[in-house]
Amino acid sequence: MSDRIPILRIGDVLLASIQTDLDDEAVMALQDELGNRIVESGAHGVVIDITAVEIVDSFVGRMIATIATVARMLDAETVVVGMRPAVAITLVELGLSLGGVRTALNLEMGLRALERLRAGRDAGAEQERG
Amino acid sequence: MSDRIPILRIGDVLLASIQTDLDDEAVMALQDELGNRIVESGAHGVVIDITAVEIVDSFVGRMIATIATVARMLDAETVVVGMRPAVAITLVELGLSLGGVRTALNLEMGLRALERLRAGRDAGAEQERG
Amino acid sequence: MSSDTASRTQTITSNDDVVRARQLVRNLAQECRLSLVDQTKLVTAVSELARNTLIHGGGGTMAADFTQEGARRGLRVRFEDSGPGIPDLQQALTDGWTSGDGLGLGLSGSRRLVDHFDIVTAPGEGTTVTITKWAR
Amino acid sequence: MSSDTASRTQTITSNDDVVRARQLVRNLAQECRLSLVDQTKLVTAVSELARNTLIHGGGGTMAADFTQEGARRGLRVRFEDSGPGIPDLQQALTDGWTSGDGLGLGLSGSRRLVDHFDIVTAPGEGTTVTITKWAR
Ligand SMILES: Nc1ncnc2c1ncn2[C@@H]1O[C@H](COP(=O)(O)OP(=O)(O)O)[C@@H](O)[C@H]1O
Ligand SMILES: Nc1ncnc2c1ncn2[C@@H]1O[C@H](COP(=O)(O)OP(=O)(O)O)[C@@H](O)[C@H]1O
Repeated sequence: MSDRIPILRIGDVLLASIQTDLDDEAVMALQDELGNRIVESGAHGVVIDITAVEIVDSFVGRMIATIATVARMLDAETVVVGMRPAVAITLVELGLSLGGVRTALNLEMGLRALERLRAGRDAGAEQERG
Repeated sequence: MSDRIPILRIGDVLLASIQTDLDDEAVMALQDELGNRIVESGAHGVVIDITAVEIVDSFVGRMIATIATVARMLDAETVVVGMRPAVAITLVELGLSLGGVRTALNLEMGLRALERLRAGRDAGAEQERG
Repeated sequence: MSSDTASRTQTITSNDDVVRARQLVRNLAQECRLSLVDQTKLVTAVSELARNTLIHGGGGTMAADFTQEGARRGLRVRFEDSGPGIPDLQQALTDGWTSGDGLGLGLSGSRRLVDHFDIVTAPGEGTTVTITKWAR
Repeated sequence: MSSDTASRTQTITSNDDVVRARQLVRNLAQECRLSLVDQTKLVTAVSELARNTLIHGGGGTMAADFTQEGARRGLRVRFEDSGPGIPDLQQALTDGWTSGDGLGLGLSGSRRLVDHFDIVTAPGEGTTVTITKWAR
Protein backbone atom coordinates (compact mmCIF):
# COMPACT_ATOMS: atom_id res chain seq x y z
CA MET A 1 0.00 0.00 0.00
CA SER A 2 3.02 2.32 -0.15
CA ASP A 3 3.02 5.23 -2.56
CA ARG A 4 6.15 5.40 -4.60
CA ILE A 5 7.87 8.74 -4.88
CA PRO A 6 9.01 9.41 -8.42
CA ILE A 7 12.64 10.41 -8.74
CA LEU A 8 13.18 12.94 -11.50
CA ARG A 9 16.40 13.84 -13.15
CA ILE A 10 17.16 17.45 -14.02
CA GLY A 11 20.53 17.63 -15.69
CA ASP A 12 23.00 16.31 -13.17
CA VAL A 13 20.60 16.49 -10.30
CA LEU A 14 18.18 13.93 -8.88
CA LEU A 15 14.95 15.32 -7.47
CA ALA A 16 12.58 13.59 -5.09
CA SER A 17 9.55 15.61 -4.19
CA ILE A 18 7.56 14.24 -1.27
CA GLN A 19 3.95 15.15 -1.90
CA THR A 20 2.05 12.94 0.50
CA ASP A 21 2.26 11.74 4.06
CA LEU A 22 4.55 8.74 3.58
CA ASP A 23 4.34 5.56 5.58
CA ASP A 24 7.61 4.06 6.84
CA GLU A 25 7.77 1.53 4.04
CA ALA A 26 7.56 4.27 1.44
CA VAL A 27 10.27 6.21 3.28
CA MET A 28 12.58 3.18 3.19
CA ALA A 29 11.75 2.58 -0.47
CA LEU A 30 12.66 6.17 -1.27
CA GLN A 31 15.92 5.85 0.64
CA ASP A 32 16.88 2.68 -1.21
CA GLU A 33 15.89 3.95 -4.60
CA LEU A 34 17.56 7.32 -4.21
CA GLY A 35 20.69 5.57 -2.98
CA ASN A 36 20.73 3.32 -6.03
CA ARG A 37 20.06 6.16 -8.42
CA ILE A 38 22.90 8.24 -6.96
CA VAL A 39 25.29 5.34 -7.47
CA GLU A 40 24.07 4.52 -10.99
CA SER A 41 23.64 8.00 -12.34
CA GLY A 42 26.77 9.66 -11.04
CA ALA A 43 24.57 12.66 -10.26
CA HIS A 44 26.37 15.52 -8.58
CA GLY A 45 23.42 16.69 -6.59
CA VAL A 46 20.30 15.46 -4.84
CA VAL A 47 17.32 17.61 -3.98
CA ILE A 48 14.73 16.40 -1.51
CA ASP A 49 11.69 18.64 -1.70
CA ILE A 50 9.74 18.64 1.55
CA THR A 51 7.58 21.68 0.82
CA ALA A 52 4.46 19.56 1.26
CA VAL A 53 5.75 17.69 4.29
CA GLU A 54 4.01 18.62 7.52
CA ILE A 55 6.27 16.77 9.93
CA VAL A 56 9.76 15.28 9.91
CA ASP A 57 10.02 12.64 12.59
CA SER A 58 13.08 10.58 13.49
CA PHE A 59 12.36 8.02 10.77
CA VAL A 60 12.21 10.58 7.96
CA GLY A 61 15.11 12.46 9.53
CA ARG A 62 17.25 9.35 9.45
CA MET A 63 16.33 8.73 5.82
CA ILE A 64 17.48 12.24 4.90
CA ALA A 65 20.73 11.89 6.87
CA THR A 66 21.42 8.50 5.25
CA ILE A 67 20.87 9.82 1.75
CA ALA A 68 23.14 12.78 2.47
CA THR A 69 25.83 10.38 3.68
CA VAL A 70 25.56 8.11 0.65
CA ALA A 71 25.61 11.14 -1.64
CA ARG A 72 28.65 12.62 0.07
CA MET A 73 30.57 9.37 -0.28
CA LEU A 74 29.95 9.61 -3.99
CA ASP A 75 30.89 13.27 -4.10
CA ALA A 76 27.35 14.51 -4.53
CA GLU A 77 25.67 17.14 -2.40
CA THR A 78 22.20 16.94 -0.90
CA VAL A 79 19.91 19.90 -0.46
CA VAL A 80 16.62 19.77 1.42
CA VAL A 81 14.24 22.38 0.12
CA GLY A 82 11.04 23.83 1.53
CA MET A 83 11.49 22.99 5.18
CA ARG A 84 8.80 24.78 7.14
CA PRO A 85 9.93 26.84 10.14
CA ALA A 86 7.65 24.80 12.43
CA VAL A 87 9.41 21.65 11.22
CA ALA A 88 12.85 23.17 11.92
CA ILE A 89 11.86 24.14 15.46
CA THR A 90 10.45 20.66 16.06
CA LEU A 91 13.64 19.03 14.80
CA VAL A 92 15.72 21.09 17.21
CA GLU A 93 13.50 20.08 20.13
CA LEU A 94 13.35 16.46 19.07
CA GLY A 95 17.13 16.52 19.26
CA LEU A 96 17.53 15.20 15.75
CA SER A 97 20.41 16.11 13.46
CA LEU A 98 19.91 15.80 9.72
CA GLY A 99 23.58 14.94 9.51
CA GLY A 100 24.67 18.12 7.88
CA VAL A 101 22.51 18.67 4.86
CA ARG A 102 22.14 21.96 3.15
CA THR A 103 18.75 23.63 3.14
CA ALA A 104 17.20 26.07 0.72
CA LEU A 105 13.95 27.98 0.65
CA ASN A 106 12.56 26.34 -2.45
CA LEU A 107 13.38 24.16 -5.40
CA GLU A 108 14.77 26.96 -7.53
CA MET A 109 17.11 28.12 -4.78
CA GLY A 110 18.15 24.54 -4.10
CA LEU A 111 19.08 23.89 -7.72
CA ARG A 112 20.95 27.16 -7.87
CA ALA A 113 22.86 26.26 -4.70
CA LEU A 114 23.93 22.97 -6.27
CA GLU A 115 25.07 24.72 -9.42
CA ARG A 116 27.16 27.19 -7.48
CA LEU A 117 28.59 24.44 -5.39
CA ARG A 118 29.65 22.63 -8.46
CA ALA A 119 31.21 25.69 -10.02
CA GLY A 120 32.91 26.44 -6.71
CA ARG A 121 34.27 22.93 -6.45
CA ASP A 122 35.73 22.84 -9.90
CA ALA A 123 37.43 26.15 -9.24
CA GLY A 124 38.22 25.26 -5.63
CA ALA A 125 40.01 22.07 -6.55
CA GLU A 126 42.88 24.07 -7.94
CA GLN A 127 42.89 26.65 -5.23
CA GLU A 128 42.88 24.19 -2.40
CA ARG A 129 46.58 23.75 -2.51
CA GLY A 130 46.69 22.42 1.08
CA MET B 1 35.34 43.35 28.59
CA SER B 2 32.71 40.62 28.93
CA ASP B 3 29.19 41.56 29.90
CA ARG B 4 27.84 39.41 32.67
CA ILE B 5 24.40 37.98 32.23
CA PRO B 6 22.37 38.28 35.41
CA ILE B 7 20.78 35.04 36.57
CA LEU B 8 17.40 35.62 38.15
CA ARG B 9 15.51 33.26 40.35
CA ILE B 10 11.75 32.92 39.99
CA GLY B 11 10.50 30.45 42.56
CA ASP B 12 12.21 27.18 41.75
CA VAL B 13 13.42 28.32 38.38
CA LEU B 14 16.65 29.99 37.29
CA LEU B 15 16.35 32.46 34.44
CA ALA B 16 19.14 33.72 32.22
CA SER B 17 18.05 36.21 29.63
CA ILE B 18 20.62 36.93 26.93
CA GLN B 19 20.12 40.52 25.85
CA THR B 20 23.30 41.35 23.99
CA ASP B 21 25.64 39.78 21.47
CA LEU B 22 27.89 37.82 23.84
CA ASP B 23 31.56 37.23 23.26
CA ASP B 24 32.88 33.72 23.90
CA GLU B 25 34.22 34.62 27.32
CA ALA B 26 30.80 35.82 28.43
CA VAL B 27 29.25 32.62 27.06
CA MET B 28 31.68 30.52 29.11
CA ALA B 29 31.07 32.68 32.19
CA LEU B 30 27.33 32.16 31.80
CA GLN B 31 27.81 28.42 31.43
CA ASP B 32 29.94 28.21 34.59
CA GLU B 33 27.72 30.44 36.64
CA LEU B 34 24.49 28.75 35.59
CA GLY B 35 26.07 25.38 36.33
CA ASN B 36 27.07 26.49 39.81
CA ARG B 37 23.72 28.04 40.52
CA ILE B 38 21.87 24.88 39.48
CA VAL B 39 24.01 22.84 41.87
CA GLU B 40 23.73 25.30 44.76
CA SER B 41 20.11 26.23 44.43
CA GLY B 42 18.54 22.87 43.79
CA ALA B 43 16.38 24.62 41.21
CA HIS B 44 14.06 22.33 39.32
CA GLY B 45 14.13 24.30 36.13
CA VAL B 46 16.33 26.53 34.00
CA VAL B 47 15.09 28.96 31.40
CA ILE B 48 17.47 30.41 28.84
CA ASP B 49 15.79 33.29 27.08
CA ILE B 50 17.23 33.87 23.61
CA THR B 51 14.48 36.17 22.33
CA ALA B 52 17.07 38.87 21.65
CA VAL B 53 19.66 36.50 20.21
CA GLU B 54 20.21 36.89 16.50
CA ILE B 55 22.42 33.86 15.92
CA VAL B 56 23.25 30.63 17.74
CA ASP B 57 26.61 29.35 16.56
CA SER B 58 28.37 26.15 17.64
CA PHE B 59 29.88 27.86 20.69
CA VAL B 60 26.56 29.09 22.07
CA GLY B 61 24.92 25.83 21.03
CA ARG B 62 27.45 23.85 23.02
CA MET B 63 26.88 26.09 26.05
CA ILE B 64 23.14 25.39 25.89
CA ALA B 65 23.68 21.65 25.49
CA THR B 66 26.14 21.59 28.40
CA ILE B 67 23.77 23.45 30.71
CA ALA B 68 20.96 21.10 29.77
CA THR B 69 23.19 18.12 30.58
CA VAL B 70 24.26 19.51 33.95
CA ALA B 71 20.65 20.37 34.77
CA ARG B 72 19.44 16.92 33.80
CA MET B 73 22.02 15.23 36.01
CA LEU B 74 20.58 17.23 38.88
CA ASP B 75 17.03 16.43 37.92
CA ALA B 76 16.26 19.87 36.56
CA GLU B 77 14.83 20.64 33.13
CA THR B 78 16.05 23.26 30.72
CA VAL B 79 13.81 25.24 28.41
CA VAL B 80 15.09 27.55 25.70
CA VAL B 81 12.57 30.28 24.98
CA GLY B 82 12.22 32.73 22.13
CA MET B 83 14.20 30.90 19.46
CA ARG B 84 13.64 32.66 16.14
CA PRO B 85 12.62 30.49 13.19
CA ALA B 86 15.66 31.69 11.22
CA VAL B 87 17.87 30.51 14.06
CA ALA B 88 16.21 27.08 14.10
CA ILE B 89 16.69 26.64 10.35
CA THR B 90 20.33 27.69 10.66
CA LEU B 91 20.92 25.21 13.50
CA VAL B 92 19.54 22.39 11.36
CA GLU B 93 21.84 23.30 8.48
CA LEU B 94 24.84 23.85 10.72
CA GLY B 95 24.28 20.26 11.87
CA LEU B 96 24.21 21.24 15.52
CA SER B 97 22.12 19.45 18.12
CA LEU B 98 21.17 21.34 21.25
CA GLY B 99 21.35 18.03 23.06
CA GLY B 100 17.67 17.65 23.64
CA VAL B 101 16.42 20.80 25.24
CA ARG B 102 12.83 21.81 25.32
CA THR B 103 11.81 24.96 23.51
CA ALA B 104 8.94 27.34 24.11
CA LEU B 105 7.64 30.39 22.29
CA ASN B 106 8.28 32.86 25.09
CA LEU B 107 9.14 33.20 28.75
CA GLU B 108 5.60 32.75 29.98
CA MET B 109 5.15 29.54 28.00
CA GLY B 110 8.52 28.30 29.16
CA LEU B 111 7.72 28.81 32.82
CA ARG B 112 4.36 27.16 32.36
CA ALA B 113 6.01 24.17 30.66
CA LEU B 114 8.35 23.76 33.62
CA GLU B 115 5.45 23.94 36.07
CA ARG B 116 3.52 21.29 34.20
CA LEU B 117 6.57 19.13 33.93
CA ARG B 118 7.03 19.32 37.64
CA ALA B 119 3.41 18.49 38.35
CA GLY B 120 3.59 15.66 35.84
CA ARG B 121 6.71 14.28 37.43
CA ASP B 122 5.36 14.24 40.95
CA ALA B 123 2.26 12.45 39.72
CA GLY B 124 4.22 10.34 37.27
CA ALA B 125 6.57 8.96 39.90
CA GLU B 126 3.78 6.83 41.27
CA GLN B 127 2.40 5.83 37.96
CA GLU B 128 5.68 4.73 36.48
CA ARG B 129 5.50 1.32 38.02
CA GLY B 130 7.98 -0.10 35.48
CA MET C 1 -16.59 14.33 11.06
CA SER C 2 -13.57 14.04 13.21
CA SER C 3 -15.65 15.09 16.22
CA ASP C 4 -17.57 11.90 16.76
CA THR C 5 -16.21 9.52 19.29
CA ALA C 6 -15.64 6.63 16.90
CA SER C 7 -13.16 8.47 14.68
CA ARG C 8 -11.01 9.34 17.64
CA THR C 9 -9.78 5.83 18.07
CA GLN C 10 -7.27 4.32 15.72
CA THR C 11 -6.05 0.76 15.64
CA ILE C 12 -2.31 0.60 15.09
CA THR C 13 -1.36 -2.65 13.40
CA SER C 14 0.31 -1.47 10.19
CA ASN C 15 2.42 1.33 8.73
CA ASP C 16 -0.73 2.74 7.18
CA ASP C 17 -2.28 3.00 10.59
CA VAL C 18 0.61 5.15 11.77
CA VAL C 19 -0.14 7.54 8.90
CA ARG C 20 -3.82 7.52 9.84
CA ALA C 21 -2.96 8.22 13.46
CA ARG C 22 -0.97 11.28 12.42
CA GLN C 23 -3.78 12.54 10.22
CA LEU C 24 -6.44 12.00 12.86
CA VAL C 25 -4.46 13.95 15.44
CA ARG C 26 -3.64 16.67 12.92
CA ASN C 27 -7.36 17.20 12.32
CA LEU C 28 -8.19 17.22 15.99
CA ALA C 29 -5.31 19.59 16.75
CA GLN C 30 -6.66 22.04 14.19
CA GLU C 31 -10.12 21.74 15.65
CA CYS C 32 -8.61 22.41 19.08
CA ARG C 33 -6.91 25.53 17.66
CA LEU C 34 -3.37 24.55 18.53
CA SER C 35 -0.85 26.90 16.94
CA LEU C 36 0.90 25.65 13.83
CA VAL C 37 4.13 24.99 15.73
CA ASP C 38 2.25 23.13 18.45
CA GLN C 39 0.35 21.07 15.87
CA THR C 40 3.67 20.16 14.29
CA LYS C 41 5.20 19.18 17.62
CA LEU C 42 2.19 17.11 18.65
CA VAL C 43 1.85 15.28 15.35
CA THR C 44 5.58 14.54 15.37
CA ALA C 45 5.28 13.06 18.86
CA VAL C 46 2.27 11.02 17.72
CA SER C 47 4.26 9.66 14.82
CA GLU C 48 7.07 8.53 17.12
CA LEU C 49 4.74 6.96 19.67
CA ALA C 50 2.47 5.26 17.15
CA ARG C 51 5.55 3.72 15.56
CA ASN C 52 6.70 2.48 18.96
CA THR C 53 3.27 0.93 19.55
CA LEU C 54 3.57 -0.87 16.24
CA ILE C 55 7.23 -1.87 16.31
CA HIS C 56 8.05 -2.36 19.97
CA GLY C 57 4.56 -3.03 21.34
CA GLY C 58 3.52 -5.40 18.56
CA GLY C 59 0.50 -3.26 17.72
CA GLY C 60 -2.19 -1.60 19.79
CA THR C 61 -4.54 1.35 19.73
CA MET C 62 -4.48 5.11 19.87
CA ALA C 63 -7.29 7.09 21.46
CA ALA C 64 -7.53 10.88 21.27
CA ASP C 65 -9.88 13.20 23.11
CA PHE C 66 -10.27 16.82 24.00
CA THR C 67 -9.62 17.78 27.57
CA GLN C 68 -10.31 20.87 29.60
CA GLU C 69 -8.48 22.42 32.55
CA GLY C 70 -10.10 25.64 33.75
CA ALA C 71 -10.46 27.77 30.65
CA ARG C 72 -7.81 25.89 28.72
CA ARG C 73 -8.54 23.31 26.12
CA GLY C 74 -6.15 20.63 25.10
CA LEU C 75 -5.79 17.42 23.19
CA ARG C 76 -4.91 14.20 24.96
CA VAL C 77 -3.70 11.16 23.08
CA ARG C 78 -3.19 7.71 24.55
CA PHE C 79 -1.22 4.84 23.03
CA GLU C 80 -1.84 1.41 24.43
CA ASP C 81 -0.36 -1.96 23.65
CA SER C 82 -0.09 -5.29 25.38
CA GLY C 83 3.42 -5.96 24.19
CA PRO C 84 6.53 -6.85 26.20
CA GLY C 85 6.59 -3.63 28.24
CA ILE C 86 9.74 -1.68 29.06
CA PRO C 87 12.00 -3.24 31.71
CA ASP C 88 14.20 -0.20 32.35
CA LEU C 89 12.13 2.91 31.82
CA GLN C 90 14.81 5.41 32.74
CA GLN C 91 17.15 3.92 30.18
CA ALA C 92 14.41 3.92 27.53
CA LEU C 93 13.76 7.61 28.21
CA THR C 94 17.40 8.51 27.61
CA ASP C 95 18.23 10.40 24.41
CA GLY C 96 19.76 8.04 21.90
CA TRP C 97 19.03 4.80 23.71
CA THR C 98 17.45 2.14 21.52
CA SER C 99 17.00 -1.60 21.94
CA GLY C 100 16.74 -1.95 18.18
CA ASP C 101 18.13 0.06 15.32
CA GLY C 102 16.16 3.27 15.87
CA LEU C 103 17.64 6.62 16.76
CA GLY C 104 16.44 6.32 20.34
CA LEU C 105 14.76 9.72 20.19
CA GLY C 106 11.14 8.59 20.07
CA LEU C 107 10.35 8.52 23.77
CA SER C 108 12.75 11.23 24.96
CA GLY C 109 12.04 13.50 22.01
CA SER C 110 8.28 13.22 22.07
CA ARG C 111 8.32 13.79 25.81
CA ARG C 112 9.92 17.17 25.13
CA LEU C 113 7.51 18.02 22.35
CA VAL C 114 4.37 17.82 24.48
CA ASP C 115 3.12 19.52 27.63
CA HIS C 116 2.38 16.38 29.57
CA PHE C 117 3.87 12.93 29.14
CA ASP C 118 2.93 9.93 31.16
CA ILE C 119 4.02 6.35 30.75
CA VAL C 120 2.84 3.22 32.51
CA THR C 121 4.64 0.01 31.72
CA ALA C 122 5.95 -3.16 33.26
CA PRO C 123 7.63 -6.23 31.81
CA GLY C 124 4.98 -8.48 30.34
CA GLU C 125 2.21 -6.01 31.02
CA GLY C 126 2.31 -3.81 27.96
CA THR C 127 2.86 -0.09 27.65
CA THR C 128 0.55 2.90 27.85
CA VAL C 129 1.79 6.34 26.95
CA THR C 130 -0.45 9.36 27.40
CA ILE C 131 0.45 12.79 26.08
CA THR C 132 -1.32 16.14 26.28
CA LYS C 133 -0.84 19.37 24.41
CA TRP C 134 -2.67 22.52 25.53
CA ALA C 135 -3.99 25.24 23.28
CA ARG C 136 -2.71 28.65 24.31
CA MET D 1 28.55 54.56 7.86
CA SER D 2 29.13 50.91 7.20
CA SER D 3 29.52 51.65 3.50
CA ASP D 4 32.94 53.26 3.54
CA THR D 5 35.85 51.02 2.80
CA ALA D 6 37.57 51.41 6.15
CA SER D 7 34.71 49.98 8.19
CA ARG D 8 34.63 46.85 6.08
CA THR D 9 37.84 45.51 7.50
CA GLN D 10 38.02 44.08 10.97
CA THR D 11 41.11 42.96 12.82
CA ILE D 12 40.49 39.70 14.67
CA THR D 13 42.75 39.45 17.67
CA SER D 14 40.29 39.14 20.57
CA ASN D 15 36.87 37.77 21.49
CA ASP D 16 35.49 41.28 21.17
CA ASP D 17 36.68 41.42 17.61
CA VAL D 18 34.67 38.31 16.80
CA VAL D 19 31.57 40.12 18.08
CA ARG D 20 32.47 43.17 15.99
CA ALA D 21 32.97 40.99 12.94
CA ARG D 22 29.46 39.57 13.36
CA GLN D 23 27.97 43.02 13.77
CA LEU D 24 29.78 44.45 10.78
CA VAL D 25 28.60 41.66 8.54
CA ARG D 26 25.07 41.87 9.93
CA ASN D 27 24.92 45.55 8.94
CA LEU D 28 26.31 44.91 5.49
CA ALA D 29 23.95 41.98 4.96
CA GLN D 30 21.00 44.20 5.75
CA GLU D 31 22.30 46.86 3.38
CA CYS D 32 22.64 44.17 0.73
CA ARG D 33 19.01 43.16 1.38
CA LEU D 34 19.69 39.54 2.23
CA SER D 35 16.58 37.83 3.59
CA LEU D 36 16.38 37.39 7.34
CA VAL D 37 17.17 33.68 7.09
CA ASP D 38 20.13 34.37 4.80
CA GLN D 39 21.42 37.09 7.14
CA THR D 40 21.22 34.63 10.00
CA LYS D 41 23.05 31.92 8.06
CA LEU D 42 25.78 34.31 6.90
CA VAL D 43 26.37 35.87 10.31
CA THR D 44 26.49 32.40 11.90
CA ALA D 45 29.14 31.34 9.36
CA VAL D 46 31.08 34.55 10.05
CA SER D 47 31.01 33.81 13.76
CA GLU D 48 32.45 30.33 13.19
CA LEU D 49 35.14 31.49 10.79
CA ALA D 50 36.18 34.54 12.81
CA ARG D 51 36.57 32.28 15.84
CA ASN D 52 38.75 29.92 13.79
CA THR D 53 40.90 32.85 12.67
CA LEU D 54 41.37 33.83 16.30
CA ILE D 55 41.76 30.41 17.89
CA HIS D 56 43.37 28.24 15.24
CA GLY D 57 44.98 30.94 13.10
CA GLY D 58 46.37 32.93 16.03
CA GLY D 59 44.56 36.08 14.89
CA GLY D 60 44.15 37.78 11.52
CA THR D 61 41.76 39.99 9.62
CA MET D 62 38.30 39.92 8.11
CA ALA D 63 37.47 41.92 5.01
CA ALA D 64 33.93 42.25 3.65
CA ASP D 65 32.78 43.73 0.37
CA PHE D 66 29.81 43.77 -1.93
CA THR D 67 30.06 41.81 -5.11
CA GLN D 68 28.03 41.69 -8.27
CA GLU D 69 27.36 38.89 -10.76
CA GLY D 70 25.07 39.93 -13.57
CA ALA D 71 22.06 41.47 -11.88
CA ARG D 72 22.72 39.75 -8.58
CA ARG D 73 24.29 41.42 -5.61
CA GLY D 74 26.04 39.58 -2.86
CA LEU D 75 28.28 39.95 0.11
CA ARG D 76 31.75 38.43 0.13
CA VAL D 77 33.73 38.00 3.33
CA ARG D 78 37.36 36.95 3.54
CA PHE D 79 39.19 35.69 6.64
CA GLU D 80 42.93 35.70 6.52
CA ASP D 81 45.55 34.61 8.99
CA SER D 82 49.22 33.68 8.87
CA GLY D 83 48.86 30.87 11.40
CA PRO D 84 49.93 27.23 11.11
CA GLY D 85 47.64 26.43 8.15
CA ILE D 86 45.65 23.22 7.80
CA PRO D 87 47.67 20.10 6.92
CA ASP D 88 44.75 17.86 5.99
CA LEU D 89 41.99 19.96 4.52
CA GLN D 90 39.61 17.16 3.72
CA GLN D 91 39.73 15.98 7.31
CA ALA D 92 39.22 19.52 8.61
CA LEU D 93 36.14 19.88 6.39
CA THR D 94 34.54 16.76 7.85
CA ASP D 95 31.57 17.24 10.17
CA GLY D 96 32.64 16.78 13.75
CA TRP D 97 36.38 16.72 13.17
CA THR D 98 38.32 19.00 15.49
CA SER D 99 42.00 19.21 16.40
CA GLY D 100 41.04 20.90 19.67
CA ASP D 101 37.97 20.72 21.84
CA GLY D 102 35.50 22.35 19.47
CA LEU D 103 32.48 20.68 17.95
CA GLY D 104 34.16 20.42 14.58
CA LEU D 105 31.23 22.07 12.81
CA GLY D 106 32.81 25.44 12.09
CA LEU D 107 34.26 24.76 8.66
CA SER D 108 31.81 22.11 7.46
CA GLY D 109 28.78 23.91 8.87
CA SER D 110 29.65 27.36 7.59
CA ARG D 111 30.41 25.89 4.19
CA ARG D 112 26.80 24.69 4.04
CA LEU D 113 25.43 28.00 5.25
CA VAL D 114 26.82 30.07 2.41
CA ASP D 115 26.55 30.04 -1.39
CA HIS D 116 30.23 29.95 -2.10
CA PHE D 117 33.06 28.72 0.09
CA ASP D 118 36.68 28.79 -0.82
CA ILE D 119 39.70 27.91 1.27
CA VAL D 120 43.38 28.30 0.55
CA THR D 121 45.79 26.91 3.08
CA ALA D 122 49.06 25.08 3.43
CA PRO D 123 51.15 24.05 6.43
CA GLY D 124 53.11 27.04 7.64
CA GLU D 125 51.47 29.36 5.11
CA GLY D 126 48.37 30.49 6.94
CA THR D 127 44.74 30.11 5.98
CA THR D 128 42.40 32.21 3.86
CA VAL D 129 38.70 31.43 3.77
CA THR D 130 36.40 33.35 1.44
CA ILE D 131 32.63 33.05 1.58
CA THR D 132 29.87 34.62 -0.49
CA LYS D 133 26.15 34.92 0.04
CA TRP D 134 23.93 36.21 -2.75
CA ALA D 135 20.84 38.33 -2.31
CA ARG D 136 17.84 36.81 -4.05
N1 LIG E 1 5.52 0.54 23.25
C1 LIG E 1 6.69 -0.01 23.61
N2 LIG E 1 6.77 -1.31 24.01
C2 LIG E 1 7.94 -1.86 24.37
N3 LIG E 1 9.12 -1.21 24.35
C3 LIG E 1 9.12 0.06 23.95
C4 LIG E 1 7.93 0.74 23.56
N4 LIG E 1 8.25 2.02 23.25
C5 LIG E 1 9.59 2.13 23.41
N5 LIG E 1 10.13 0.96 23.85
C6 LIG E 1 11.54 0.70 24.17
O1 LIG E 1 12.21 1.93 24.42
C7 LIG E 1 13.32 2.07 23.54
C8 LIG E 1 13.51 3.54 23.21
O2 LIG E 1 12.41 3.98 22.45
P1 LIG E 1 12.56 5.26 21.52
O3 LIG E 1 13.14 6.37 22.35
O4 LIG E 1 11.26 5.51 20.88
O5 LIG E 1 13.66 4.85 20.47
P2 LIG E 1 13.61 3.85 19.22
O6 LIG E 1 12.17 3.55 18.95
O7 LIG E 1 14.29 4.59 18.13
O8 LIG E 1 14.38 2.63 19.66
C9 LIG E 1 13.00 1.22 22.36
O9 LIG E 1 14.17 0.85 21.66
C10 LIG E 1 12.29 0.04 23.02
O10 LIG E 1 13.20 -0.85 23.57
N1 LIG F 1 42.21 29.35 10.45
C1 LIG F 1 42.66 28.13 10.77
N2 LIG F 1 43.99 27.89 10.92
C2 LIG F 1 44.45 26.67 11.26
N3 LIG F 1 43.66 25.60 11.43
C3 LIG F 1 42.34 25.76 11.28
C4 LIG F 1 41.76 27.01 10.94
N4 LIG F 1 40.43 26.84 10.86
C5 LIG F 1 40.17 25.55 11.14
N5 LIG F 1 41.32 24.88 11.40
C6 LIG F 1 41.47 23.44 11.72
O1 LIG F 1 40.34 22.74 11.26
C7 LIG F 1 39.70 22.05 12.35
C8 LIG F 1 38.21 22.01 12.14
O2 LIG F 1 37.69 23.33 12.23
P1 LIG F 1 36.17 23.54 12.60
O3 LIG F 1 35.34 22.71 11.67
O4 LIG F 1 35.91 25.00 12.60
O5 LIG F 1 36.02 22.93 14.04
P2 LIG F 1 36.53 23.44 15.46
O6 LIG F 1 36.92 24.88 15.31
O7 LIG F 1 35.34 23.24 16.35
O8 LIG F 1 37.67 22.56 15.83
C9 LIG F 1 40.14 22.80 13.58
O9 LIG F 1 40.06 21.99 14.73
C10 LIG F 1 41.56 23.20 13.21
O10 LIG F 1 42.46 22.12 13.42
